[in-house]
Amino acid sequence: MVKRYSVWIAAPVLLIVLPQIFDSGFAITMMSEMCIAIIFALSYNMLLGQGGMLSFGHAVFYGFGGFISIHAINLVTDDIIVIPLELIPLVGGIAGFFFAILLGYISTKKAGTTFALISLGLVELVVACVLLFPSFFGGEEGVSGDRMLDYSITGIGFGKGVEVFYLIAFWLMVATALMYLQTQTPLGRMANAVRDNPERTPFVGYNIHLVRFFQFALSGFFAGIAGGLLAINYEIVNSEMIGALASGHVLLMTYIGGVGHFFGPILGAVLYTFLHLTLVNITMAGQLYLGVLFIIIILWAPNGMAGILMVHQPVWRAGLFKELLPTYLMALGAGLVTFFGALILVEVNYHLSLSIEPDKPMQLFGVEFLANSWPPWLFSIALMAAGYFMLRPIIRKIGLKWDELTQVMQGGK
Amino acid sequence: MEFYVISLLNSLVFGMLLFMLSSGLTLIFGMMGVLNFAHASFYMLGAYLGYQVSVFIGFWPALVIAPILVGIIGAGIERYGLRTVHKYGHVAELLFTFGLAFMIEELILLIWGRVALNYQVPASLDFTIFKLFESDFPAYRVFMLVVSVTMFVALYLMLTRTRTGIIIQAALTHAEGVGMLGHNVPRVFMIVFGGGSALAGLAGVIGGNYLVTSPSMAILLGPIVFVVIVVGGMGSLTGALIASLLIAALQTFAVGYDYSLVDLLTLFNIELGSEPLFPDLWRIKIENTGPLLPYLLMVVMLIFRPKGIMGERES
Amino acid sequence: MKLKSLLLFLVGAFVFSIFSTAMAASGTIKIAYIDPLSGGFGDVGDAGQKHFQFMADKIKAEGGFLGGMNFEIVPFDNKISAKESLVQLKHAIDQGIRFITQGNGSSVAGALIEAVKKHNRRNPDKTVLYFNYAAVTPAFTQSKCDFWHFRFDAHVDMKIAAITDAIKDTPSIKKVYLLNQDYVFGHAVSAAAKKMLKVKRPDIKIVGDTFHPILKVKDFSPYVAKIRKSGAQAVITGNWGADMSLLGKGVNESGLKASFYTFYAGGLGTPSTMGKAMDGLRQVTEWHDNLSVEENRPFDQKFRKAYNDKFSNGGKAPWYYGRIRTMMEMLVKAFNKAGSTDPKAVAYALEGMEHTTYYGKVVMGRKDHQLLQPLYISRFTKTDGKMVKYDRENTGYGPTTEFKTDALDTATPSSCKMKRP
Amino acid sequence: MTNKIALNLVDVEKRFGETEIIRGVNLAVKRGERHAVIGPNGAGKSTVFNLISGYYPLTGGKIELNSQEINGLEPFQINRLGLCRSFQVTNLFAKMSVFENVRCALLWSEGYKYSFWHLMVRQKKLNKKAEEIIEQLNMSHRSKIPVGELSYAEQRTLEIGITVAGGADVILLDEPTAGMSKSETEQAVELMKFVSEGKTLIVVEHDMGVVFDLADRISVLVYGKIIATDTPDNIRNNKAVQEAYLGEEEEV
Repeated sequence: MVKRYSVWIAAPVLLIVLPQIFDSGFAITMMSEMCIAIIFALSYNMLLGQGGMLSFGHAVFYGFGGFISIHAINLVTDDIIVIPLELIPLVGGIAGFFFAILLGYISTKKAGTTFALISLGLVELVVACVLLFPSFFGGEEGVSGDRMLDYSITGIGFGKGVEVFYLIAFWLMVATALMYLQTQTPLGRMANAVRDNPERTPFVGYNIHLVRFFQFALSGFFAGIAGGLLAINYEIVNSEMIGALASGHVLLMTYIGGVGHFFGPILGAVLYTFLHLTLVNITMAGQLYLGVLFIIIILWAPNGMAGILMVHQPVWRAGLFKELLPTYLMALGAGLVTFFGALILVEVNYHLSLSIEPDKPMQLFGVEFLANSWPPWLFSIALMAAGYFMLRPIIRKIGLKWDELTQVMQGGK
Repeated sequence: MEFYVISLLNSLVFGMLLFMLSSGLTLIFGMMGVLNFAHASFYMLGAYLGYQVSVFIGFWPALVIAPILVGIIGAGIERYGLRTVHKYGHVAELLFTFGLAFMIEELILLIWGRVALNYQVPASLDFTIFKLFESDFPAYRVFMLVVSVTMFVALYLMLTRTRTGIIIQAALTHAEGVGMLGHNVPRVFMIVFGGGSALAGLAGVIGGNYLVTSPSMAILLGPIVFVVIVVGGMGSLTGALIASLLIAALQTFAVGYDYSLVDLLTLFNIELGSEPLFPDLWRIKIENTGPLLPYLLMVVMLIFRPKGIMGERES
Repeated sequence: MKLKSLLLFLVGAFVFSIFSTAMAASGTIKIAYIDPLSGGFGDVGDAGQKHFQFMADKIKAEGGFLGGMNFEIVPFDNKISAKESLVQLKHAIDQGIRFITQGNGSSVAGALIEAVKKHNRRNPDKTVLYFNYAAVTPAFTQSKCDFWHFRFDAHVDMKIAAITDAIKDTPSIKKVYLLNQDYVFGHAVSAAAKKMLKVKRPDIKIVGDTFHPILKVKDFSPYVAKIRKSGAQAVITGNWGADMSLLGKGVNESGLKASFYTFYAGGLGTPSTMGKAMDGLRQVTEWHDNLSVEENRPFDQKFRKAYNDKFSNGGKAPWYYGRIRTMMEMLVKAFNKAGSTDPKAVAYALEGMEHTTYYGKVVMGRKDHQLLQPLYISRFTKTDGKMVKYDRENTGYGPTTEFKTDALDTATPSSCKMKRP
Repeated sequence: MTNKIALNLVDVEKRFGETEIIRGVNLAVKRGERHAVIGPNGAGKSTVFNLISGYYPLTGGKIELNSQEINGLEPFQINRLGLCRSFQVTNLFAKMSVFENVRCALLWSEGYKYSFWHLMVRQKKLNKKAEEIIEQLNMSHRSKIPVGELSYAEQRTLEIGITVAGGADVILLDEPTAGMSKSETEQAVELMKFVSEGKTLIVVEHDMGVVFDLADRISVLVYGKIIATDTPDNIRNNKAVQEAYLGEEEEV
């Protein structure tokens, strides 16, 4: 019993402690963005992972949640309505829910590629509307507001980033708990059923269109909450939040995290946001690394990071993980050698073609060298070759070890 | 009158360029069920390779070499990438091409840099072929038309007269059956994917200098190609042709109409108050809806006729 | 399983904190350059960074300011996204950076003005000053003006004032066509042009006022056909990037003879994609390649050459932002005048500052923080080795001045009501 | 009279493009009857099931369930009117456990609709009922296992279980014993007898042993038409049936 609820106790403690340890403005911003991304990715996984609906337009509901929230904030500032800031995310959620109902009924009639294409078309339409309706969307500049409202339940001013982080963290816990519970309800289960077997579901009495539609609407609700939180965090909402790019980001993070498990998108959102925000200031090749990570996941780990972890669950339970560990460590070592080889090659190339002064020496891990000299090239190719030749037998060995363990575990039954 | 004739000609040129792009995509979708998000990236690759080859040995060899290179790259990606994810289903395949589009753009940035290329129309085609009313009609547009029509005819002949073509046609309608007849389906897939990529590459070579060759060209043209194949009917070449021309015409001609809802109301002698509800809605002119129309068409089509104009089956 | 994600997070946060705690070296003033360095606008941001870097190096070589201090340009990639810019702003503030500069995208500039304003109000001990070198929405120094924001580029109304002054002096122009991108900036160009033409040349007819979707049009020939149909002798357009290139190509192909008054025909990367379509286009800028020839300023020619040798990638991306030079020179003066590196003191020093450039006097508006500087309308023609000595981006076409407005003449009435700390 | 008929097909036709698959089928199944549909391969047996269950739209004719016309209704609507079906090819929710499969099949009939406010673990009655059904299927020990890992016969058994779980009173089973061994078939027949107690059962089956053991009446479908409907004994002796069907079967 304690074990079952331990995650739900540990997570809030962690959320309270973290900003006390990492208290720089950027760290707070990053953690806030991570929490928002988690809600957004989990809401996306209600579609992709649980409902089998691949959407390219989920940011529409996120964006509408954001726009309505920022308008609500401005209305409160102008003393037209009274909503405490703590409840603004709920406004965003209701907005997301409303637009999901509006757009969802027609788009959930079909699943699969048709659904994906409709979502793609809708997002383009909404983006086109952003520029056509500047009085709502604020045109290119977007709509900004001031989150320091006169109304607050808690009496917190929300001027400081860390105060906003705690608000976001609170909503993160609420939204995550609700979304988790939703998977345990009849609708959540039937969404799984529709995903697994849309052919059979009508013959147990369910209208698959409506199952998808309700799932879609709820997912829009949570995306709207995330959007409302984003509006509070940045105090500005503009077209980039509603567009195809934002939808693409949430797809990437969810898939990298793993669509097959509830906690997958959490891993994905944390890792992706971290990489997305930090790589950009470390390397010019950030986009490339993210793209490679995505492709590697698709090619070799279709269930994402969560999938990789869960494959090991039975081994871990059987107490056999230590059998795998040595080979894994070897693979990690060889993998790192290959990775560093590739990394040097990529960085050298980026430096040569995209840095502002390619002829100047570049720095990598504290070592300074000239990109257009031969040693880094030779070194990187040597590393990659060495890594490759080390990896091949190790991967074979891992395969053999797995076969062995599977037999042991089945024998044990 | 002048406006209509010129617009008609121009929409024909642009429509055929669109068709060149979408024909490959629709064939790939029809055969393999893969919605290739990276298709416009092959178009971009074609433009860049076309530029590079034409810098070395001139435009005319580039016209042949660049599409072949793109085709080989495409076939390689099918063989070593797409085939691996095939077993995980269409969603994984689609996401793979999604990631691929991302990677191709990064690689192009890496090789050719961020700045748009100075890729110009070759001197031998850079003249005015005829005068239409007062406007000059550039020879290059005629050339583009010739290339795209030639390509259409060649593709048509290939599909109806050659063995591979007939297998492809059969696979378009009865994907499962072809494998049973003992054909090497993976190889056919590779040929189709490579061929489709090559067509996109060709569109890039002749479209890159006519339009702009820059790292964002794929993103700018990508979504519209999807519209074409959806509206035309996935897997249908004729549908893609009709839809390409239709969408090009739609976008070209919408420019000519600067009426808004206010004008419509004025027609009925209704005057709008000074502060109407939804102030933006009333001022939108037809000409501004140009980019919106294709997507509207696509969504409406998907909802009411998912088969598209000429499609044989739903996606 | 959750534990694993937390571990990952902690490791990540640790790595990050190492990066972020790199302290500023004493004796340098860091300027955060927040602009796109990747993605579709990466080329423009990249060129801007090189301009700033070049000026920082030059200032260092000349002995710096405040007794040997120097500028260090710290690039932050914002992917031309407002949201990412705000994250990068936080990042910059964490690193102790108190001065930021940005130019591309009104959406980004608007977000930064707001964010800097709020930050300074909430953290009066850590104020930040923002120098805008290229975002031209008039409101930024009018209704939305702010003490912490300085603009070194002429805004839309000022550029249109210059263009309409030039048109005023050209009696052959009777019909004008306005073609702009359908978003805030395009609408501002159109509105300003209509308003000013009405005052300056009431006889001119606006025969078209078209907005086209931004960055979506692949073929401008229908628009060109429309312009031809209207019989306009002059076209005013604020188009930039691909929208400018494609428009130029369309005009060139169809042989349309109207005069094109543009904002950005010479904009970074645009000429190289237009090639010979550059011929005859006009631009309004504060500096252009052949100004030094026309005004006989050999030092400026040397400056241009020094930059191009170092950064232009074989002439493909030559010096463009004359105002970045003005801005950096003025900053040196402002730091010296303030005698401190406190943003507030620097801001007060900048207000109302006069400065003499190679091409006349410039003044930083005391009330609205808008720089007044001379504006030139120049026309692109084939280089002839004499007055048209330098071309733009290796196209073989270079600008020659047709019309000049003095700094003070560019001033437009401002509705700015600034609150000063 | 009519209220004794559970399922009534009148002149039912189905064309796919030019091809006519079902050419005017008339069939009346009495309430409480166990009815088998037999016929050679390609006769259209599965198509008839697909038409009845609303999977395909009709080209002509009508279908009545308990005197109510059901052609044109969606499958889920027909299911809610009390008709359920199984599939020829095993068609389960592959990623879920046996227990989850049965529970999903129960949800609608237990009145949960699209609820997202009931937690499944708390629904004692629902869970108990699911366990009971699994016990009837003799699969209690396999309850937690994902159905993808079950043996073929177990999957077929579960297929029947899911079909009847919702409590429909007209049950359509499409080749329930296909691919089973002899002993497995016997068990399946016992199960079918048990679950169809007091209900109407219509079954498509190739195994004549099963058919003659189970059915009260048999219809013979040949090339999209029913050539005979009668008791097992009469069918066995029917000349036309022997010629058209049994004869051919022997040849095969």
